[in-house]
Amino acid sequence: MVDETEATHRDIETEEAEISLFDAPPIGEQERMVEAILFASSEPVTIRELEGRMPHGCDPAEAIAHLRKRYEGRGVRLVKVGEAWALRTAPDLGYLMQKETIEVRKMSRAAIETLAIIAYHQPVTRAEIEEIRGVSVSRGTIDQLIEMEWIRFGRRKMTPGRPVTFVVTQEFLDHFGLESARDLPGLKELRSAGLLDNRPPPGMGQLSGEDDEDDDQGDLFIEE
Amino acid sequence: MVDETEATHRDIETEEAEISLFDAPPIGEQERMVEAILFASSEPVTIRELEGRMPHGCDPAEAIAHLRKRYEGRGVRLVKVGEAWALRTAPDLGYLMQKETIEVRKMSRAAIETLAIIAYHQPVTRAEIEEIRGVSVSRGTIDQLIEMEWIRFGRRKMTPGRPVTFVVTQEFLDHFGLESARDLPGLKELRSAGLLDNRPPPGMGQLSGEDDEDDDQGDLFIEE
Amino acid sequence: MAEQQQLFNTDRVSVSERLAAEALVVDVGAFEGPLDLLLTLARTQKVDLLQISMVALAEQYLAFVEKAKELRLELAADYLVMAAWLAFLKSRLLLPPDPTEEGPSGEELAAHLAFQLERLEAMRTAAANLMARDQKGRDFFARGIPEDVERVRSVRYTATLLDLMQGYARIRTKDEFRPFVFDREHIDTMERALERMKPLIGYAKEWTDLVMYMPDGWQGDSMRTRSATAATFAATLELVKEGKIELRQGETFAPIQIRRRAPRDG
Repeated sequence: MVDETEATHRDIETEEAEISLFDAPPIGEQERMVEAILFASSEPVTIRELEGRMPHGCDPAEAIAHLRKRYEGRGVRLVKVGEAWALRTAPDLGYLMQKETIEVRKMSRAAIETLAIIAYHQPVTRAEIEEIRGVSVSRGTIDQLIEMEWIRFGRRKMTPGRPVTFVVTQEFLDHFGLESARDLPGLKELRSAGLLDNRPPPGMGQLSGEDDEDDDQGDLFIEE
Repeated sequence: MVDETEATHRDIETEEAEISLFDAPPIGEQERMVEAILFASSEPVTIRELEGRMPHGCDPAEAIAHLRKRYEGRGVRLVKVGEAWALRTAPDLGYLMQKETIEVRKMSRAAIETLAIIAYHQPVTRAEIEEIRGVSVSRGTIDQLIEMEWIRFGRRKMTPGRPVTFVVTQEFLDHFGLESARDLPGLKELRSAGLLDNRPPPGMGQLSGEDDEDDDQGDLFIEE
Repeated sequence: MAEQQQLFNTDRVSVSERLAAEALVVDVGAFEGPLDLLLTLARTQKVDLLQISMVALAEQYLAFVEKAKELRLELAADYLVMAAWLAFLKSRLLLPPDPTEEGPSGEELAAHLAFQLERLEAMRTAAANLMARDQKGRDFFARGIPEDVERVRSVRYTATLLDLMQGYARIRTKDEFRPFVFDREHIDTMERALERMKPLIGYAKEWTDLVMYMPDGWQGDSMRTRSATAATFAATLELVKEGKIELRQGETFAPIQIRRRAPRDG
């Protein structure tokens, strides 16, 4: 579809200038074009560039004048930046834009793994997290997750020492688009979705437990 | 900060309605605010979020209705995306935007069909997708769609094995310019033709209840 | 059989359609499974999918498979499974129904296949319609310069669901995977079973039921019984491999018995 339009566009270019003058879209249409280009562009656009992008015979300067008027007093305004033009939100509404200013950083691997264990095994104690990860969990990791409001303290465990447990929050479910932690896919599903190596690791999917050296043996008990 | 706004909001609610009426900016001003917020964001913004960012007493839904009218026929349009709103350039002007065009990752036929099946049958399990396509869903297809943020995990199905389901996302709706999944082209016709039914093969029970293990001791020794 | 097929083909399928079907053969890799192939073949019948002749379609498919074999093209197993099923369906449709026979009738099976084909085609069309829609980043565009006014520097850490699941998968598939500490009491291992059995098998001159070698106190709780049974059986196989014992089972589900193997047999 785009190709077709392009073709027509090129045809017009090859014809005489006077013809393309007649072809030039009405100014209202040109205004729409400028509006769309300025909106989608990632930087201010010069009149010259507008001219290059719009059909022949267009008068971007004229269209800009109309558009500028249209946006007067609106939440958005058309401003000149050097030799170029850009749409910007009205300065008096800047206070509404606070939410946009947060710097987003990727979580550390340790934090992701800890979070995953809590999500899959909640309620889970710190000792259990360490048992599963095989390394100790730093204080900062837990703190960070709590501060993000992705985990919170759960019920204490009824075991010696009555350790606290961790569970995930509603905030966590919202962020990851989950209805409940039970909706997290299981290992089998992770594997079939291609998120896991297909090779069943030793000790998985079989009842006889840990580290057997013999692969054939293990296979007997893998239901697939 | 959100807490603060909420607290104030609650205070007002307890007071007389007419006071909060005086507090709220005029609707024209609210329209400017919504315009600025939507304009500044490349992602759709929910009414709830608008409410959180605008002064209390505002009615973003009302402001949106006004704004939508204002942008009718312009180069930029106000569109609904699921539960959120966004400004997007008019599709008929796409040809002006070659410079902004993003190279969409090439999708395989399998990925496209899988996406369509998820969109039209959601929430749908992997087994159901495979039943419809008559082939297994290859490794990476689901992965790719999740990575593109076009699908996500939905609620688990209440059938044996409680398989996870897939549903389409807001990003999917945004990408294809859909207000909601109900607006998928031809959905009604497909439904009334019975083509979205989950019809089990004759002589078979439920389709999705494959892999539940029997509690029978004997099963332990059956290789599959 | 092949002869009969040829006859059917000339009767019902025009030359051009046969050529089309042959063209398909060369391109077998292009099909996404047997259902896709069937749908393509069905289209050559040029009728409404619901009115399609399943017998003719089955023949077309079988002819395709034959041709592929002739050309020595590798066909995946599921294509052959479908061929077998279609041959069965065809016989059901052609033969008068046997009232004593169990299961769905040929017509029911044919109707379901027609439904599957129609549904697949509908989804194909839907997919095409979807992709033909105006798309973001191609036909319409989001704001090019999302604005950050008033840079209040606050760092937020984030992760995607994919990160989370991959993180979890990474942990659970570590080579040194260890099960939960609180699960362990319910798990018997092959090593333990071997330790238990090795000193005992010397006494097994006669055939002895394997159940005798189960650890004490592991019956009753089903989870523990399963684990112990599996471990004991695994240990038994290990001992058989080492040539220390023999193993027998009268029939499926009959008790499994073991006996010490005489040293001279080794």
